[in-house]
Amino acid sequence: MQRISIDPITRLEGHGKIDIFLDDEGNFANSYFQIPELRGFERFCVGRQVEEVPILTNRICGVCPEAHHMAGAKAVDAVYHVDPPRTAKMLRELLYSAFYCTDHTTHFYALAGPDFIMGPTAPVAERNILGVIHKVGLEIGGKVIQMRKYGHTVVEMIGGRKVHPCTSIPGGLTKGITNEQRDEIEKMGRWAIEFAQFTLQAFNDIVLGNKEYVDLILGDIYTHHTYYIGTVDENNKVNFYDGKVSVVDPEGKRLGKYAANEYTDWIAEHVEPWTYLKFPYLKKVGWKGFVDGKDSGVYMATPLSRLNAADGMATPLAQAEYEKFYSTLGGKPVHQRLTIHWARLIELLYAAERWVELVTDPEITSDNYRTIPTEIPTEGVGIVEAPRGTLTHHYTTDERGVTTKVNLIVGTTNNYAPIQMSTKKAAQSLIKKGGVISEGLLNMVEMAFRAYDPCFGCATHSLPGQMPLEITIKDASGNTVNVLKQNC
Amino acid sequence: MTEKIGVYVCHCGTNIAGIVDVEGVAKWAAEKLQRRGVVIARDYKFMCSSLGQELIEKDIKELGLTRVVVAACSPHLHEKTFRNACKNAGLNPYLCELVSIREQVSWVHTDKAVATEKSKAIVSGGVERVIWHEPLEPLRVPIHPATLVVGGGIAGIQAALEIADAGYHVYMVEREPSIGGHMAQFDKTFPTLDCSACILTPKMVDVGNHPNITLLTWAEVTNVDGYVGNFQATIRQKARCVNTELCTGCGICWEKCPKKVIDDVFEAGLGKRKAIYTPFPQAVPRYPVLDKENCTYFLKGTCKACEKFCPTGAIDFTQEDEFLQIDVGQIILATGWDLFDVRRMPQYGYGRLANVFTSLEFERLSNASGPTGGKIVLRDGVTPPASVAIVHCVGSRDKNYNPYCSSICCMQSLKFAHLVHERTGAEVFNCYIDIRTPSKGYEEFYQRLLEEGTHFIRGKVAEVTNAYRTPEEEGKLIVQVEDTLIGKQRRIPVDMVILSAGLEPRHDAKEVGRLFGISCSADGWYIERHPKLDPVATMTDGVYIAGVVQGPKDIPASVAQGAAAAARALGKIQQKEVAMEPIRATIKEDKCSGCRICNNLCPFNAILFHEDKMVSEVNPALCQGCGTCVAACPAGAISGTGFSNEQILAQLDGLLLLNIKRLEEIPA
Amino acid sequence: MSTNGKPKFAMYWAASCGGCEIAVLNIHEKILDVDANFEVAFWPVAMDAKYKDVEAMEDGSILLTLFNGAIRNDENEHIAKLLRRKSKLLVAFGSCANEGCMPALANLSSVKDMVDTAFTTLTTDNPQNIRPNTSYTVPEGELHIPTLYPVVRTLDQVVPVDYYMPGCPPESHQIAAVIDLVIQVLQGKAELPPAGSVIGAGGSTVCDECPRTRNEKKIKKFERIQNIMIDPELCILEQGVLCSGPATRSGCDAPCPKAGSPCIGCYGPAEGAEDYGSRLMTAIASVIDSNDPAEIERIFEGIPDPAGQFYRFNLAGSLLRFSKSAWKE
Amino acid sequence: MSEQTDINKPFEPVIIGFTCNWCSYRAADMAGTARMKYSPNIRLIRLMCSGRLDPTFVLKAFAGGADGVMITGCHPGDCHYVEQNYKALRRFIILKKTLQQFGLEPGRIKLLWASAAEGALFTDEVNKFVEQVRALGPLSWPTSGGGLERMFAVPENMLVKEVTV
Repeated sequence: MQRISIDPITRLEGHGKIDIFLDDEGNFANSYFQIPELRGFERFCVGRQVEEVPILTNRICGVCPEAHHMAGAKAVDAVYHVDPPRTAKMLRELLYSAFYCTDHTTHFYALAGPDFIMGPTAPVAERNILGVIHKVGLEIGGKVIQMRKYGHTVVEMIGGRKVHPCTSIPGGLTKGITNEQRDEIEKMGRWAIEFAQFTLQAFNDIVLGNKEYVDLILGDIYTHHTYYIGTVDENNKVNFYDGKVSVVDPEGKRLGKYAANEYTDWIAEHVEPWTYLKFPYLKKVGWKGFVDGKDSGVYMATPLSRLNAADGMATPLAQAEYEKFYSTLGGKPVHQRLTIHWARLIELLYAAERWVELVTDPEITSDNYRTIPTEIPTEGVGIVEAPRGTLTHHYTTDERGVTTKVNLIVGTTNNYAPIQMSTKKAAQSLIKKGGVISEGLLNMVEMAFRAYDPCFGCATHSLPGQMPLEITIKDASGNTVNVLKQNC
Repeated sequence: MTEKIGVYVCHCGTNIAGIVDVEGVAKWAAEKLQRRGVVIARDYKFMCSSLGQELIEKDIKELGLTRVVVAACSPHLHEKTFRNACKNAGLNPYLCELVSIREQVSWVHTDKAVATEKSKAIVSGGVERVIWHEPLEPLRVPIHPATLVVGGGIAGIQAALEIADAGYHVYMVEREPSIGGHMAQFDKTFPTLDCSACILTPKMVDVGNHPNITLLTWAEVTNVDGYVGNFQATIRQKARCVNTELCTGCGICWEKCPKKVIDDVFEAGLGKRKAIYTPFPQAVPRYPVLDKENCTYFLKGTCKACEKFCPTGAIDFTQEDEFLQIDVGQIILATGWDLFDVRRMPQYGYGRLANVFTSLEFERLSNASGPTGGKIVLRDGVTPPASVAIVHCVGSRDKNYNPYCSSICCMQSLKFAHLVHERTGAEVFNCYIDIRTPSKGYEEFYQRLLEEGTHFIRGKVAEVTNAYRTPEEEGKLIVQVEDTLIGKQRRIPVDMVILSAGLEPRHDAKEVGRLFGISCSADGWYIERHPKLDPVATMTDGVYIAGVVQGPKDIPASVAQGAAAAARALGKIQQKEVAMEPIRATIKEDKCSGCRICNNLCPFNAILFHEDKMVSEVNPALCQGCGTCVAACPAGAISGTGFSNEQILAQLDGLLLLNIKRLEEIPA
Repeated sequence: MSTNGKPKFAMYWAASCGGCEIAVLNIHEKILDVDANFEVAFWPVAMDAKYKDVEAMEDGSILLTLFNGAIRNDENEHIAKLLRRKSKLLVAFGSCANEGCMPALANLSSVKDMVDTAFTTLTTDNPQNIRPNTSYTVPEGELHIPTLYPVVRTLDQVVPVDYYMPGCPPESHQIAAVIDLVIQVLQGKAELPPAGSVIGAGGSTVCDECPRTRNEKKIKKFERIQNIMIDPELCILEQGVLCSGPATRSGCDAPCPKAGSPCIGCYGPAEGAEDYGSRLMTAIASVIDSNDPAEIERIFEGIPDPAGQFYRFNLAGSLLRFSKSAWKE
Repeated sequence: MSEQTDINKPFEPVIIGFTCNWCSYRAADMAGTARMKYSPNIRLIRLMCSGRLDPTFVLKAFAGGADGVMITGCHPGDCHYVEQNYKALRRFIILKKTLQQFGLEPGRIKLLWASAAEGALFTDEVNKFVEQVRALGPLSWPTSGGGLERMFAVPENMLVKEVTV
């Protein structure tokens, strides 16, 4: 066996690191998923003018800046105790729905897609979006590109820029949209619905139609019985932009719903000395360690969680898919992590439908997109559903509106504990005494956490997008037996 | 590094070499700055000497220097010298940089080692800066041939006549109704004792009649714009209420005017004038002014006596102040002086003790055309004094008042002593600190006074009082003084005391200076460009100073300066145009975004905005090169010749020796 | 992709947000030109490829590397040096690599301060006041996480850079233009700009591309954008809202001012400007409409956070680069 | 930047002084002509006007190792260019505020109005400022050399080594 030894391990700092320890017999002892980076947004957003923070926090993650911009916008609304006009809220949600379509598309085709479309064992050089395009053909590749293009066009029309939008300010937006833009956005929205349906069909054919994949998905390796959270509207239907956060237990029973300004009663973050990232958990249940079950406060916040935490989808086509999803997988809640990919596509369809719903509202082109705040700024929380999980921004300011405290609980962070558990479980069930530790293991483990679509740009407020991964396996005496690397 | 730089360190005799190891600095530059382009570094006794300059010229020719750095005195002294040296050798003069290691090092520091280190840093700064210099041509602007002379005293008169006689136009502006200034108040002038009026009046008349002189009395300059060669001055002609076209100066109006006013200006408060008046018979111009503050008509609405009796109907009560705009190329300031206010020294009793007089009062008292017709008498106007004390240095050479010597008081006091002696035969006591008689014929005059039997008491008068202690002191003024020659306190009873008060800058000198863009020294006198070599020019091109404004001096010196200032002005007029430092801002059109940040930063309105192209532009003729817009331009689209960012940042590098540090990092 | 003789292309993110990657994907169908003309040798966001593959390459064998992200840690620095060695043309891509971008605002405080803040937030359940340990012993053995570098650096503060492409992120039309250029160069139809130049950007500042009408500037009071309705026709700065447009390099087409919000300066300093923040600062200060010290102070109270406002994107690339607390502690 | 590295020597601050051509530079000249003495720690740069002062110069000075920066110009109202020194004043105020966020003590930067006649004032103020900065101690901003490398030094055992296969 070729032994790669790179000392010290800081050589790979900035990567997701999984250290797997074996006992004297060479059996799996324990594994640790470490986040070795921290950028300190909570610190350097302090002292800034609060209306800037939604623009600063954009830069936490360029994959989902819209999510940070929206959470930030809602937080500064709250800081100034101002309720934006209906048009402003609709425009923001419209932007957000369009963003969801691009983001979910990007993830399915560019990040997770390769595993399914190309197959986990396909050659490295082909396991990428270009590979996908080559495989599925330019025509479909063209559609994928088209979807991303439409999404970003809407983001630019309402948000001012394709990446890192800049138009949301306390009390609403700096601009509205014209009738011409409205028509264009509607046209694109209708196309998006078709695209979402097409993608669901593709998932059906490629994944559900492939027994190997289905077994993989339904296998125990990728299953955890945790709590789930997700934002729902007043009818308990999934909503990305606004509403209350619904919390359901492993049996699917709703523990309750909390509004943004109540988040501290529900969520706390556990600290481990061996990683820069904290582990959020449900305060009401408590921290019991990296274990699942009803007594452990560990929860998950992903597309799957949102479906589990809601009573359905607010749009007809998505609702139908929602029902199909649960009937196929044997009722709520669904615990198999890999089904997150499917859930994501149902959300894609919902986002597209919502897009059209909003853009066809007569008030969408109204000039009433700003309310000028009159109250002294104090403190505010903004919550939206980022594609990768519930996103919470909490700002406190002095009377000049200069931030004195910033707290961020970011999409992926919610899932840190589940990811640690998933990877551990995967490793545990795959490493047997004396068994050869193969590259295959690596992919299986990696798929375990890639299902969460972890955005460590968000998580560490440091590293973007897909997380390069290194697994180091050490024997009882601490010697490195093997180092497996993905994207390093 | 393509430049070939020569570094020249000046000893300035021992002025620099005494504190700075000049050889060391030169060696250091040659070695450490070699890789910055220094090909030769010399030190020399006097770089500014012709030999020193030849040294530079030779190197430029033989070594092909492309840049020159001279470490010597202040650029304000010799920048031109060394630029010329470069020019003579065919190098563009602006490729030379003069850094000061005299004013900024050897003269202000004492520790030789530290001074030498600092000199090295300064040289290093100069070298880095000069690399970024660019060849420039001076800007040439035409000189307007007319000159503005402010102040109609003897200095101003002299200057005006010199220029007018040379055939160029002069505007003379005088605040008072007549020109003549202080000299017109005197009877005699020291040391020759010739009659002040006799020598002054003809000159005044010349001014009044001169075809090349526009005389504006009862007028003040209120605003000055522009720059050398092209000043625009605004002048307020105060309402005279007399139509000068019609007035013949016959004098009937002031004979008939019923209102008497104490004349604090010309008669120094000793005499009276009318509400409509000329300050003195020989006044130029001869027509009077009507003093609205005191005129009965203006106060009560009736009278108009002057109007009734005026044979030519020249009186015009409706006259208003007028503002005139004039264009001139150059300006001469000769605004003179105020007398030290002796009331500030109550121990001398002026104002409280009737027979204590100021020097100006005595001038009028002794003046044949004065209030007493030249009779020297006590305040009662009849009694001649039997004994007179003259106190020197009143308000001068005294750190409580004015630290400087007013330079004329000794001689004027001697003059007073002589006049008293001559006209009253009274016993005269001159109380002095030192007798200063520096100029031609002055010492002789002093000797003459000694022979006349004047008592000279060396001592600063402590007090003048009427509190008598002995019968013979009763009714007298007692002068309390220590006679330092015999080491005795003395009490001298006299009938009259003359306070020889010092000269002070005009009360409004600072504001006036600001108006013309020149500054005052701590004493309040205007600062000349150089105390020895350029005594009549100022830091502002095209503005000159003459007479006492520059510092206390007597009539001959004032006249000399008036003439000197005129000569300087004439010199420029003859050149027809003036070369100006080509330090100007320019805007790169392609970099200018038209943000318009710079648009309202220029006090000379040199920046214009082109709406069509949406870019700003600098008009070089109006730009004065302050560089404020350069520093303001967010796009870095404005650059300043002579003081570019590159030049300043490079000099900073050099001063902090970062250039050396960097060199140490990269091997040769 | 086939690995025929096509020139190699690489893109890497150091400490960045991934927005640059998204911006590149946002050239949409143009991405296919990249595929047609280049062999994508290394691009973590889009494909699996390992450092060891890069290390195995010959020096200078990658034609074009777009490097985004600032240098935050040892790994960033290592990869920067690695890619410098392997690449013919190394492009500092995006604000982070060029001037530090917002992550560099961290340079205003110390790492300790950052960690302390993160581990004492409202929701942090940390009774023993734990901080991450660079090496920590768990029952099974020892775990390591890296110490963090005290401050963020720009790419050219670590390795020589051939070209600079500013923007947060660079606008897609500019990316497309640059890719076109490189392809044309490959086909011998165009010349590369002189080394060290800024590409994919304009030579003036954002005002040049801003359609709003402008007048002579006089500022008596600074406004917060949420407190006024911005006149859509008039210069935002003239309305009292601090706009970075005058000092910020053009090339973006002024999307933010066009969308009614001020330029925040992501395209960095204008050509030749030594220090972005001071250029903006001096411009704004120059048009303050007062000569009275007390009043000037009062007007500047409208800018409670000058360092944050003037150096929002440029701190790491500025002359001072970091605050004293960042390196003294 | 304390240029002498010998730690036994007392700290000698390096001060950069910006002067305007018409007033403060001539004040310095006058101090010289009058043989007034002041501390040699200050090194002057001549600008035409304090209005020429670009904050960049000040930052460059600090980044380049200066321990203090003194900006001088004509008295308000006395500016040779009418009122450009007011622009310097405006820039100074915001610059000082900004520098404080960078952790620079306000005492390291000073604005002085000095007329051509005020050689004595110039002398006193320079001396005062030098002492003030001396009391604050060396600034030695890392970018002025030396310090920077140390900031990123990784312990030997942590140093990156190449992959060995």
